[in-house]
Amino acid sequence: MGEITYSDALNHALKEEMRRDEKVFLMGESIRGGIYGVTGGLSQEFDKRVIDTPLSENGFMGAAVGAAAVGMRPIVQSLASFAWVAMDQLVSQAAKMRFMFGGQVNLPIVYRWGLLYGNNIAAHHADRPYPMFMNMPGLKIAIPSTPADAKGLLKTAIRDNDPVMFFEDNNLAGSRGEVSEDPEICIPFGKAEVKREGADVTVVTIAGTLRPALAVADELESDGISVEVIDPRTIVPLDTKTILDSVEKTGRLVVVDPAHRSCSVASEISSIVSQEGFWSLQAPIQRVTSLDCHFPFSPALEHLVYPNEDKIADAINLTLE
Amino acid sequence: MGEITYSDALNHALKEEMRRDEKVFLMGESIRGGIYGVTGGLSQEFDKRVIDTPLSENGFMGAAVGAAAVGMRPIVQSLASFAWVAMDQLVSQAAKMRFMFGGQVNLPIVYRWGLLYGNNIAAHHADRPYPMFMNMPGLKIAIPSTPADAKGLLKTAIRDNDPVMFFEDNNLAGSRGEVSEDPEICIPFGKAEVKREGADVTVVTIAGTLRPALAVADELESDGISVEVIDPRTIVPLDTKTILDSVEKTGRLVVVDPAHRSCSVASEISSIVSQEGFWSLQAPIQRVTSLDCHFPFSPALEHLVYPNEDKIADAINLTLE
Amino acid sequence: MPEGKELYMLMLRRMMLIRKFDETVKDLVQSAELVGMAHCYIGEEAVAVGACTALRDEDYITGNHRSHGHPISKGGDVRRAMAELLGKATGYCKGKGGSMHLADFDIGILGESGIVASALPVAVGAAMGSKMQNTDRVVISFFGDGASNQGACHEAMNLASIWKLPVIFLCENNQYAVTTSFKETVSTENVSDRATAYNMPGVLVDGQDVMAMHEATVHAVQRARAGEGPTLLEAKTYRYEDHSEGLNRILREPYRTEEEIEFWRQRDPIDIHSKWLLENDVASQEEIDKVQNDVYEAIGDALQFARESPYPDEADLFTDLFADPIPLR
Amino acid sequence: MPEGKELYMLMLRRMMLIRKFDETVKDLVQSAELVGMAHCYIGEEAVAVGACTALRDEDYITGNHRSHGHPISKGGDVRRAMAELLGKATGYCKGKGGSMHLADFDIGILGESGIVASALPVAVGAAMGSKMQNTDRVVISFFGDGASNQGACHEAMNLASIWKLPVIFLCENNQYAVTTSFKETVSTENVSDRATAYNMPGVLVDGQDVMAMHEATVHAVQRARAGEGPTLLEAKTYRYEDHSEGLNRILREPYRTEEEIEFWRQRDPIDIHSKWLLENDVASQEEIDKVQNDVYEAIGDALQFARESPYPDEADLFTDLFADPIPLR
Ligand SMILES: Cc1ncc(C[n+]2csc(CCOP(=O)(O)OP(=O)(O)O)c2C)c(N)n1
Ligand SMILES: Cc1ncc(C[n+]2csc(CCOP(=O)(O)OP(=O)(O)O)c2C)c(N)n1
Ligand SMILES: [Mg+2]
Ligand SMILES: [Mg+2]
Repeated sequence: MGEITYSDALNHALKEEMRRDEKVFLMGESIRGGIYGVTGGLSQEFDKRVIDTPLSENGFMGAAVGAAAVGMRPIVQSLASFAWVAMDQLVSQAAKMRFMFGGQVNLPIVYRWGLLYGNNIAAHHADRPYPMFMNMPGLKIAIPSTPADAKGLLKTAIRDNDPVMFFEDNNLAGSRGEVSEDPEICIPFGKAEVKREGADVTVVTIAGTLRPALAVADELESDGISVEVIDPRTIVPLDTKTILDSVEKTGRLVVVDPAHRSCSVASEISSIVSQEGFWSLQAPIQRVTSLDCHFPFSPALEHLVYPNEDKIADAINLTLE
Repeated sequence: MGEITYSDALNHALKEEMRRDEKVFLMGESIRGGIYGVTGGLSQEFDKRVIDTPLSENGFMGAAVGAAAVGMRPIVQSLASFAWVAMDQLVSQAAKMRFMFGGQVNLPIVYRWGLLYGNNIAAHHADRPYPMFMNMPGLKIAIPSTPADAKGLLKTAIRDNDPVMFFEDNNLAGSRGEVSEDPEICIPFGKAEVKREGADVTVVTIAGTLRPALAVADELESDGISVEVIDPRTIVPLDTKTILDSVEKTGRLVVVDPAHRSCSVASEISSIVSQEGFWSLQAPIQRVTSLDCHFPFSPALEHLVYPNEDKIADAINLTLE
Repeated sequence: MPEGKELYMLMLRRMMLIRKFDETVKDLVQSAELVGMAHCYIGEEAVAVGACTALRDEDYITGNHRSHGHPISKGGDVRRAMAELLGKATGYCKGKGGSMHLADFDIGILGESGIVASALPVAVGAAMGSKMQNTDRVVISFFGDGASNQGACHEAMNLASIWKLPVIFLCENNQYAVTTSFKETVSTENVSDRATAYNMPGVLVDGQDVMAMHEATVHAVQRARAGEGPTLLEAKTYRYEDHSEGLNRILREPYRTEEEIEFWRQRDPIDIHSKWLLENDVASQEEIDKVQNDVYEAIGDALQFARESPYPDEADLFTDLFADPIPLR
Repeated sequence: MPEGKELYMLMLRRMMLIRKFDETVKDLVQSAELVGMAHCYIGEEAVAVGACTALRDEDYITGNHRSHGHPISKGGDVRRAMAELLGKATGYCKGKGGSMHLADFDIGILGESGIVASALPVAVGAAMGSKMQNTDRVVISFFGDGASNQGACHEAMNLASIWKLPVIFLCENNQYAVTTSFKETVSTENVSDRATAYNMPGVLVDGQDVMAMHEATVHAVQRARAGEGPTLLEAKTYRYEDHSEGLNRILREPYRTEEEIEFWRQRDPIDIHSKWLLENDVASQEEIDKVQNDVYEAIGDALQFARESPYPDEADLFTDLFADPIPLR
């Protein structure tokens, strides 16, 4: 055990799995130089299994499907905002192929998507498309928020036989945490983690919003408010039971999601709980999301769009009114 | 006034608006021949303003943005399942351009998307991506369910100065209804219509699910259950007030949406009502959606995925338990 | 792999199988026994048959919406294909795919894509996999003249070229995309002219001549197996039928002339090959007739099999979405 | 449009403006006064300046992430550009766009796209609009060697060709996409070799020579205005800086040699043009120095303007998303 960064945790997962199974290989733009952190050192060890691609996301993300269909286990690296140019291969091929062909083929692919937002990166680089992929059957979706989850979930994703959309929150890249060095530790999909126990309000967080939520929870503790914080870790499959059990206990729910509000994961979790946990709820569920507005570049505006500690605290207080 | 089909209503809207404003033009694949119904006869009258394109959706849907940016008013025709190949231009350009450039440019574009599903068309042609577009700021979204709405909303869409995603439910193509011949009748965006008044349960329907919902409402009438049916008609902007007012009256809500369940419009409406109408609700909100599973081709399976009268009736009954 | 007479007769048989299969499809659509959409390959049989007979069983193909000719050419089972078209549990995809989505991974048929040009990147990936696993398997990706204008086509060809992958891009130029002539949508005279943009050979082939198709493909396959990279083959061909069955009913104006259709019917691939077999004393008329009869029987049998097969069960809906399943919502 | 000495001095001025603008950007990134990402155009100035000086004010351009050179070349206001980079309300996009998204619709700058190759279809549409409105406005779309491998590029070029649209596709081949050499990603020797795939002229130009760039563009513009359709110009050029400012810090291995960088520095576009001005007695060293000083002043002034400008207000967040607004949620 040792404290390592989120980026290094991902790097270790890649390295261990590439050592374990030579069918695993990596594709992406300028990844051999390790410019985006995570892949550093891999091209030295695995050489031909780390492939720099042209700027042809639709092409190489589709090639991943073909390679997987004939027995390889590709891992594709990109930024979430570049998913749009590749959408057809992700949806028409990766998500649909197995079902459409009656289960004839497994597609063990991991698409690793960097999430940039909150860093003055402007609208063209700030997308958080996981709610959209959640609306598309056939894709599993993981979004780790700690180094340990990053490593454990990525390993599971690589070993899984289905296409996995793996979202890496770049705001967490340098964050540190304890991570096991045991190469067999994988975190199963569909198991939420209670990141902090509490009795009064349940807060479910997606991606990087775990940290501000924990900070708020610590603060409210001193006001005598006990906040339970849950990270679903994977949204497909979604561990509704852990969330519902918590709401049964607290009677109150806030969902925090950096995606835009409409049709977000926050909407989905809210609608599940409002249906299945209806009789437990003692107050309206609050959603804290990004506004339905693009991320503006200006440092004066950007933070207004994004969930933050104040908004989370306000939402918690609303449920307690 | 006369009874015309949904397809003809759309055709009339196009014709009237193309006569009214010569900046309006049409682009799409094999539309001059009128093969997809709606555009029949337009190439004869408007010739060069009806353009057959190559199979390059990303290219010509982006060209619509450029043409709009320099003063034209393009209407683009396609099927919803072909949005994936054009996603980058729809998201990165159509949806983001105006905001990103600080409001310098108007983009009066209508993207007309045929929705095919429920007709054994299989997974590659059965997409209903409007919930995904609802998660992307910058796009208005209309989904008419009657001939009158089809005409009135399409006219509004064409006159609107923003990009509009206009979804046409092909299951309704031949359905008939009264449609005004007055070329100045436009239906404003953001105004839901109460399609049927009722007192016990509110049913909100999206697209073609209006018809089975109305049928169920008629049937339940005889059991003494009074169902109010509301069609939001546009989901961006969404008329939450009409829905909330209705739920305040009925205390019960069923949302029917042919999209896949997770992060659907049904999820969004459910989460809005469960928050803002919390104290009115007397029972859990029910969602009737397509399952989170692709549409199978087989006639033996397809209908199992899709909302239908039985499922709607069951959901209504659940809210009354 | 068959050679000589065996090969030539196999070509005849497969072309006839496709013809009869699709004529049956026409009838089934007309009688509404077949629901959904169906795109017939009638008139284009020599293209896929000439090409696929240059492949080994373990080689791969990908196809498109005009979707029955490719798998049958690769040795696909007409019973399972027909059952799929009728949505039966015994179909290739257990009824989940239907006409536009046939696949048989056991014999390298990696599937047809209903989204135009969408299978090209997949084909490139299969070739990557083949190369990375040090097999010498090659891939043929079938696509139309219309598909050639998709961005996916550009990306796929460039990737295959820079990585010297064993792919053959086979453009079936039947000259129309639905009602739109390729002359109005493709900026070059031939689709194969674009090969230079990817530094690969571009070869124009008579798509009505199965022998020519075969020969051109053999060369491209050799090149691919030798690690020399991809080839763009363009088969000039023609479809006799509507774009999809029944479409002409709703067409306001004809987009091609009766003369043009007749011209191409005079260049029927089955006739041309039959004549060649006779003129070169490869086969007698009786032998040809026997193939015809066999094929009629095979398709009759396939139809019967399909009709008698059960539909999938409700429970089948909940399988096949994931290999490592999760609860469905 | 300026000609003769006026033109040549304008070229010098604009190149120097870009150079100084981007040197200032470097400093601002280093001191963290400029947040977000910034891609410098230093070394490539002759490309956009040579090209845009062949345009009229009412002609259009679209650009990409390497985003300061294009608008300045088209006559954009460095004050508003700099203010945008600092996220100020007086910026071109009121601070909403930032470095990668400059636009000035009043003088035909239709905007820069952060998504690689995404502006090409937009450029084609502007050309469509120009043609449909019977103006003779032309469009230049700037894109990189990396961008040339995107499907959007293929679709845009084919559309422009079949519809004979007044577009110039100007590939700034600076030979790398981030750290990846174009030799490993583009299957032809030159990007302009691909022009044949679209039946349009493909012209290779020395991108360090502003006069050559200008001349080549003048020809392409003439062709476009005459209704003869698009041209693909490829400027061979080089960026001196990191792909984006600060990126090299996290680079594990160098991807280009010091010698290569030095080779290209010896072919500096501003030096080449200055020398040409002197050798041809177009301008004296004093005149050149004066332009340099003016430019320093202009950029100093722009920076001061940007610094002193107010940030946008909270309320500004809720504007500009829609022309016909709706309540924001
Ligand atoms: C991306 C996409 N756009 C449009 C369609 C609708 N469509 C199906 S087939 C077809 C024409 C295809 O033409 P071509 O590639 O030449 O093949 P052909 O039908 O002539 O064999 C069209 C427009 C589609 N399936 N996918
Ligand atoms: C679709 C997409 N993929 C990847 C990126 C990330 N990216 C930004 S610039 C760049 C390299 C572009 O290279 P090139 O087109 O040659 O332009 P240059 O930077 O050399 O001027 C990459 C990979 C992006 N912005 N958009
Ligand atoms: Mg065709
Ligand atoms: Mg470059």
